[in-house]
Amino acid sequence: MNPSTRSPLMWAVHLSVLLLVLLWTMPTAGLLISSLRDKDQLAVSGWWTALATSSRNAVARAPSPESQVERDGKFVISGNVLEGQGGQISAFGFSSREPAKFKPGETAELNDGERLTVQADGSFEIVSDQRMEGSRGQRIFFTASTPPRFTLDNYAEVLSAAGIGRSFLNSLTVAVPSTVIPILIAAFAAYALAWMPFPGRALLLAVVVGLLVVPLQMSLIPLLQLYNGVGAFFGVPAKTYMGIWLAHTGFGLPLAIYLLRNYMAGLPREIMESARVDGASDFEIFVKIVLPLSFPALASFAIFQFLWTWNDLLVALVFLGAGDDELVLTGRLVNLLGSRGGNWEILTASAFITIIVPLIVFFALQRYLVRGLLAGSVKGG
Amino acid sequence: MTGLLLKDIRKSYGAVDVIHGINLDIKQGEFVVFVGPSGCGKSTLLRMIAGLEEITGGDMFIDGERVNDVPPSKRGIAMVFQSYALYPHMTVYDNMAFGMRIARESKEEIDRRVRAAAEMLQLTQYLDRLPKALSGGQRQRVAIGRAICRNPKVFLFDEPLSNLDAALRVATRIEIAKLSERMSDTTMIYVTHDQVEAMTLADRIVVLSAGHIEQVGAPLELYERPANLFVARFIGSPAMNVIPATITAAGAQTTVTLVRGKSVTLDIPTEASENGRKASFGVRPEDLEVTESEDFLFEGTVSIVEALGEVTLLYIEGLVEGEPIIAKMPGIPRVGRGDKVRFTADKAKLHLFDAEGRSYRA
Amino acid sequence: MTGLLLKDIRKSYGAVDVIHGINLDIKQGEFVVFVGPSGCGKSTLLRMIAGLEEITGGDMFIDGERVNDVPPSKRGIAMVFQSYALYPHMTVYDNMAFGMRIARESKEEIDRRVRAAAEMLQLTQYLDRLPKALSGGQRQRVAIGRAICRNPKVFLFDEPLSNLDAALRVATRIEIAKLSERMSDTTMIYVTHDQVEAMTLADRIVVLSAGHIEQVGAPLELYERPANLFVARFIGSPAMNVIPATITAAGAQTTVTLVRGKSVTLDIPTEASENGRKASFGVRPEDLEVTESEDFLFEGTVSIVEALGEVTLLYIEGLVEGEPIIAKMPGIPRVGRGDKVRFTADKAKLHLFDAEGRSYRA
Amino acid sequence: MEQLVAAILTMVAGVLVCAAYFWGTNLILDRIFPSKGKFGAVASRNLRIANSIRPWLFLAPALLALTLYLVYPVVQSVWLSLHDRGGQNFVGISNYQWMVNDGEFRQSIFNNFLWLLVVPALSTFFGLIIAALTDRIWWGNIAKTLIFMPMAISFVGAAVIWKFIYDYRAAGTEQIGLLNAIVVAFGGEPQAWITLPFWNNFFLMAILVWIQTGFAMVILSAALRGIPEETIEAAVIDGANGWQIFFKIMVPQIWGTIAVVWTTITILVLKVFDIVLAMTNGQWQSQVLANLMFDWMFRGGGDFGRGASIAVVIMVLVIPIMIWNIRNAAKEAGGR
Amino acid sequence: ADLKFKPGEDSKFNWASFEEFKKGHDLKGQTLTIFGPWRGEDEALFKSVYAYFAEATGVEVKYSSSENYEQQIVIDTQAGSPPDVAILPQPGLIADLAAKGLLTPLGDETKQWLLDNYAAGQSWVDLSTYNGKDGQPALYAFPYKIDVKSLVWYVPENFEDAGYEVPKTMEELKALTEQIAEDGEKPWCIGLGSGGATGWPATDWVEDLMLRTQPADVYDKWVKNEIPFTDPAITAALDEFGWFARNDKFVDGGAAAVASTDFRDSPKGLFASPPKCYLHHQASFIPSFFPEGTVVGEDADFFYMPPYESKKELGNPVLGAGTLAMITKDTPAARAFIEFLKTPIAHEVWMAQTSFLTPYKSVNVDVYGNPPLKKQGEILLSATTFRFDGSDLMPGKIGAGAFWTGMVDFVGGKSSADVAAGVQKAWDAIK
Ligand SMILES: Nc1ncnc2c1ncn2[C@@H]1O[C@H](COP(=O)(O)OP(=O)(O)OP(=O)(O)O)[C@@H](O)[C@H]1O
Ligand SMILES: Nc1ncnc2c1ncn2[C@@H]1O[C@H](COP(=O)(O)OP(=O)(O)OP(=O)(O)O)[C@@H](O)[C@H]1O
Ligand SMILES: [Mg+2]
Ligand SMILES: [Mg+2]
Repeated sequence: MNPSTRSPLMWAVHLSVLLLVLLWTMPTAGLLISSLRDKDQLAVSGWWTALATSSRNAVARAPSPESQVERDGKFVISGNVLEGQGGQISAFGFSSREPAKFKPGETAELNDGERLTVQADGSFEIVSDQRMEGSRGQRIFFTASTPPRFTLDNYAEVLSAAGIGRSFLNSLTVAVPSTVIPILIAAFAAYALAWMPFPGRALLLAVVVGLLVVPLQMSLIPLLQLYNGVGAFFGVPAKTYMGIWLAHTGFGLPLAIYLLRNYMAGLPREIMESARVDGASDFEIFVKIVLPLSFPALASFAIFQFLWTWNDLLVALVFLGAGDDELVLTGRLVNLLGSRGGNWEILTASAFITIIVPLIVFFALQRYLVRGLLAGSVKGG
Repeated sequence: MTGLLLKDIRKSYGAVDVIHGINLDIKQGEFVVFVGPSGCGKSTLLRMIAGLEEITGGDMFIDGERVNDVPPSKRGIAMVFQSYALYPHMTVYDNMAFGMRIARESKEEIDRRVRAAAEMLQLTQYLDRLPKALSGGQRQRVAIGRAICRNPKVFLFDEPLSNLDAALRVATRIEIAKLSERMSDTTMIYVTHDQVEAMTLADRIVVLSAGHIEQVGAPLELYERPANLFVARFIGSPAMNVIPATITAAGAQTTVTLVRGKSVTLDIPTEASENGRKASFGVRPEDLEVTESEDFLFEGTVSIVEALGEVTLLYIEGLVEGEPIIAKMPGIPRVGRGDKVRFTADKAKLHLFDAEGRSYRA
Repeated sequence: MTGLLLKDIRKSYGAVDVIHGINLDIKQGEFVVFVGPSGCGKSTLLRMIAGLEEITGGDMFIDGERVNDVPPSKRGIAMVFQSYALYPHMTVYDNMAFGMRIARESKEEIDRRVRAAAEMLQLTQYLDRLPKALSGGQRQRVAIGRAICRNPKVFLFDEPLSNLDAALRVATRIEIAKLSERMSDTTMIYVTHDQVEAMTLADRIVVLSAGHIEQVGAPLELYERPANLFVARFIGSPAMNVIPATITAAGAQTTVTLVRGKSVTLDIPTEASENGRKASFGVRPEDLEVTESEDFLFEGTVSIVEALGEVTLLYIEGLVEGEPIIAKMPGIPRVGRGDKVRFTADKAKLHLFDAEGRSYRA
Repeated sequence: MEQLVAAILTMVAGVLVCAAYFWGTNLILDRIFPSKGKFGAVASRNLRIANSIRPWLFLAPALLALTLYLVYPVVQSVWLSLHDRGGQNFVGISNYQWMVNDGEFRQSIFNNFLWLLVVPALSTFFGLIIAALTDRIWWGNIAKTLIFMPMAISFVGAAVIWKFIYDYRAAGTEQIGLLNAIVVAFGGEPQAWITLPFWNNFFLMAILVWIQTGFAMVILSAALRGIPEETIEAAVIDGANGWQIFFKIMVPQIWGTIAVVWTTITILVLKVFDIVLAMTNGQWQSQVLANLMFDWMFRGGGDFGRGASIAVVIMVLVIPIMIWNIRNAAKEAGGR
Repeated sequence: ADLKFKPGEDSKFNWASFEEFKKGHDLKGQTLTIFGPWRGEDEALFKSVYAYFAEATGVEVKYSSSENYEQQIVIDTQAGSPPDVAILPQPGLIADLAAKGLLTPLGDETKQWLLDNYAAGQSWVDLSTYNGKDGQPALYAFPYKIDVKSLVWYVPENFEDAGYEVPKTMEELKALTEQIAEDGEKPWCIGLGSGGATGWPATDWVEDLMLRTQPADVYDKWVKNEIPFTDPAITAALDEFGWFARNDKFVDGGAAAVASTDFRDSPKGLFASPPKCYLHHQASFIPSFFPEGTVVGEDADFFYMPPYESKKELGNPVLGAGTLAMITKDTPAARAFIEFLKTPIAHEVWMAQTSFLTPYKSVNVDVYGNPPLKKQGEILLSATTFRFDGSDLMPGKIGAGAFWTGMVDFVGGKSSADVAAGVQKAWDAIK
């Protein structure tokens, strides 16, 4: 269907997709930019301002008087308010009441006889006739236009957190089987529900759909009770990988069955019949015909199941535990946030770190959402 | 004894009755062809034999065993679907090998049989392609190859040659005939629209119409002695010319008067009670001969001349309103449009049907 | 002027070249039939004309305008797909009405045209069904109906009658012929495997083989004067008998000696330089006549007798190893298997081809 | 390294056990009721028996897991909903009586219906549009990945993201919320969006739509690609334009999948609480059932009885969807 | 294990208590699982404390935490896989666990210990006493690590620049507020935003004001709803808060911004240039949300939220919060851990670092890691009344629900009477 791609409408398509993509990535872009910003700026200016040179009011503190040097009989403290990060000073001051009283290059008389000069490039000098006292440096208020400034500190902090590698592996150990097992189980069930006649099929399907609604939180306590019971009976700890795989399998199944059954039911009947005539049993039809033809559905479900298990924290905490050895990546990152959840800069960075693996999975599996998988199979329809 | 016995087989889709009670006895090794107008239920019947369609009523026996509830894989059949039904994700080779792999044949045996079938169907160069990269006819051949590769007790073919060109069709037809000869124990059931196929392949032809059997018989029998008007018109192309007539003299020989035509006496005996009844007089286009003599059957004006090369079709208006009589002349006769022509025919090749369409000859 | 001009049209799928440079000029209102062996590229060519397949090389003009990059909807075409391509979610009625609805025809007009098409194709009682509840032939008719309902400048038919029974096929063929007559401005391009269809419908037939044109011409021309061996064998069924021969006397008349046969003198002039060359001698099965006289072309043993009713095919062995000569006899001749028969033929109907397969007559 | 090996081993073992079950049980079934190599009545009888057992073999692990992980908790919930806060004393239907009289519950029901109306419809709609549009452009996969991204971000991350959108600062000060920045740029008054009763529901819904569109997009994208190309070609020939092909040919053919996506998102909406919890925790009249349930279940020690009774209500709400699905399945079976 | 301070090295610490504890407990080979609310930095700090316990007893300690610790602890205890020791900041939640019989009483001896060793001991005992499954009150929890909430934060240099003085009484504070407003500046930064918990900072205000306008027993009754929320005593406190928060001139961003400004963002106004505000009422944890590099005590400082001159009889009440440790699974190690918490060293190790206050009288206050911490510790020790955060004591539905929502509505303009009536109604509904 190539020729239609040349139609002038294509511009409209490109534009609308662009618009939608912008709309959808705008919030995430905010997060991304925020994760690269200085944490103090996060709260005072919009993330979009970080991209442009902006004028900001800031306070710098001069080095403490200990660092003063004696020059020509005067005591001097010097430094740079911009700390070498570039920018232009447009005004400065020394009092919180009048933070922009002076122009760069002017000399301000401080209260105690000291004189402060700030140059446009941010370098300053405090000159005093007497030796300066105190342990804290002078505050210097200034208005500066600063170029965009980004830092990877947030990422560095997240990535260097202790145990992160271990947690990464834990997450993988949880997520991969928790994705594969339900797919396997659901695919068989979906095939039975789509193509094998047996009494009560429609009802069973409806029940599966209904089970989609069961709130996860409701099931945790009874399940854990059960696990503890069973675990105690067999003398194994309740919180094991097996346990969490099964839990994720159970929770993921309704959607998996529902999606897969819908897809499988849409496969051309004749293909299945022809396999049946060829002598294939249900098992063989399923494995050799239905499974390969259901790849798009399997892939799309896999994407989601992986994503959920990867991002899940609750089930992991309940069924695996929160100890150092078994903590999953999400748990590890959430713990970095501190008790009051205040460290957004960590959160923003970790959000992007956790997103990478699901995106890789998405990209990898997207290949299987192929077009024309069934082309050439039957004539008619 | 891999015979097939159909006893009052019925099929309905919801409220729609599609098959109305079919009784048929097919012997092992027989080659049976189903013909009938589009939509008369041929595919449905075939699918029921295969076990793909539930049987609404009646009993079906294969090998003397009732198979109504036997799943397809246990019936020992191979089938070519009208819609091909290829496995889209498998190459041509794998499509053909699938059944044998399921049956756990040895690798060499599979390879041998697949290659033989591919050779025969001129598919060798496409063995590595997926069905979607094939032409319509190639797909159809893969479907045939798939069935041929297996060694079933019963072959079911649903219009297997419809998308093939004439040469290939002939070739494949001959291959199928050879196959059936070689595997003389294998029963074959074959659906086709092609007269030639039906005539050349069949041991017996089953003519279906709207879900029931019109006639079963050997090819020539159907051609020469159709049981009713339907079969008469259905077998043979172009169809038999049918002209309304009235029986004027019943007896050992019957004389009928054609509409707007002359009286004709046929070698067909009728009861006296038939005298004066309406009847249908039939003559095949290829049995008509142009004549100059007065002893003609009827005359008319040529409205269309269709020259097909070896034969020429003449459409003659003037006898039955709106329905031209067709005559099939060998070669290219020197008759033009608008010419008035007289026709005669061999007496033995004339047909007569009663008002319900039943043949008087039967 | 809705003519079609194809200039060196080429198509490849990746590395596979499918169409090798087609040059063709189709005039407005012309009825052109594409024939050719399965997989030779007919559907592909049709799809390129429709704009569904990108053109790899060459130019295509409709109405004098280059349309290589014109989307299908702007080309003013209607198409019957080989695989039907019905809209599975629409009833038969809606399938047929879709195009007109898109074109914003009035409700009454749509209804009138759909019903007319349905009537003509005997689909009236299925108008409310979905495609999946139709038989193969019914689906095909819906596909035809869908194309017919619209009023395009160019009709493209890809084997539209392959799944229809003989009677319906004839009826539909005639309807298509009428359609083409009625819409004399509409160009029709038609792919078929059926000789009869090709011969009866076509103004011109295009014979394709492996992606290139073998011959273009009026039906009888192709039948009587095939340009080469391919066309000769392809047109006509059963195919022309071809017998290896050696030219023994070139000139205004040519004498050839057949393998294991006699010398024959044909009314075909050849250059003197051809003397002694290998050639192929051709004679159509239907041109063969049984003779008792000594002036026969060749003789052989009947190996198979295929009685088709109106005609009978005789397979004669003994001339070319493994390739029987076929003779087509009208009616049911009294010849049996194993009989030794002599054949002769009208001199004017003999064909001679050179070693490359080109006809000497051209 | 050791952990890695152990992880891989456990993974492989887990998956293999599962695969072995299906393979093994099928083998056993075929052994007990052999049909291959047998003929006649025995074979067909065996096959018939095997075929009536096989669906249950295929379904067994799923049914087991579903019963254990979902049905059993449902029963438990119903049982709990008839008991007091500690789950010990039977109190009859008094939890339900309390519920219908609770203003917050009624508020939640109202809000939930709003959510049900808006979110599934919009997510499915956008998902469908995006799936269809991105299919036709060369950078479609990139576009899809970008639109899929919100799905991959955790709810906590999403909450932060949207904080940067909805944040409110007093008029006259610099806005760090994008929405307010835009409003201000156009000369409007900044608003504390998520505190506006009623409307805040929609701002919260926007978040879920933003997330769930990715889901709808992926599933529908797979479905769209399953549409037989030829039907589209036929429509192109019939003169249909992009819109018409989309709405009249493509959408009807994937209607089943659209319904599935819609159903799934609807059910998800019934369960949604992370967003509400993180953004408003039900304040400013934005409470929804799931969050209310969560509140009663776990906040400050919790009241299991009431929490469970709300859960039961959530589950009851899904019954119409179940009935609708039974109908669909029946219709489908009839059509085949 | 790595011990932060080598035993016996720094004489400020009470190493004797450590050695003594070590002698009394040998539990080698046992493990102790602790579930607590601390994550991130706090977790590291707590680890440094239990390292001493591990060192002393040989117990292997496994600490875990969760973002949703409320949910997690309910699930774990209900499902029968509790940790050995749980440490929680929510008395309401603890009361519930106790009522369900999921906690082990700590016994009279511990009760006596609290009375003897904690400043305002009775307050702590009251706080830690809950009704068990049998309906009998018993001591179920051990308070450990306290936050002081009655603090007002400011930037001394800004005060200097503007010439403001730290107020000693509530009257002075209000006067200062008015003066700053007159100077054309905004005195207060108030932010109630906290995602789903929005509103809680306002409850701290109200509680602080309650303690400064009413006797402690009124506060206690209020918390137990023995006097209705609509009582004039309470609406008065609400209105008092309204005086600060509902005046556009008094708060940065105006009253409208109060409800939506995030509590984590709001202190940043103190440090803006020019300052957006001069005062900020918040608990002792807030410095972690100050701009990076802010040195408490120099760049920013705090003063005790002063009492009313006119209500001298109420003394110096202190509002606080904190975490309580309890035994969720009775093991020797769990018991030992509670014993460990009774040793001064268990407090001093954390005190010597950051963000830890204790009412333990016999710890050496010189150990406090920095002057501000010490100052807060002194506020705590010199408290005449200590009251735990009231909203934490109320049932979850109120203290973490209706009260919060009510406060948001209140700053949004709803009258105190209406707000109080609303909260009371919600309270009635759960009785
Ligand atoms: N996608 C593809 N990739 C490679 N080859 C292809 C592809 N599609 C078709 N072909 C090949 O192109 C050739 C022409 O195909 P086309 O469908 O045009 O044949 P056709 O003449 O219509 O045959 P038929 O009569 O069997 O329908 C065939 O040999 C086919 O195998
Ligand atoms: N699912 C269905 N519901 C209702 N009627 C159906 C269904 N499937 C097929 N039919 C009808 O049953 C009849 C028989 O169909 P069948 O496919 O057997 O015809 P056929 O003889 O194979 O025709 P053709 O030669 O056209 O393939 C047709 O009239 C068709 O419309
Ligand atoms: Mg059929
Ligand atoms: Mg084709």
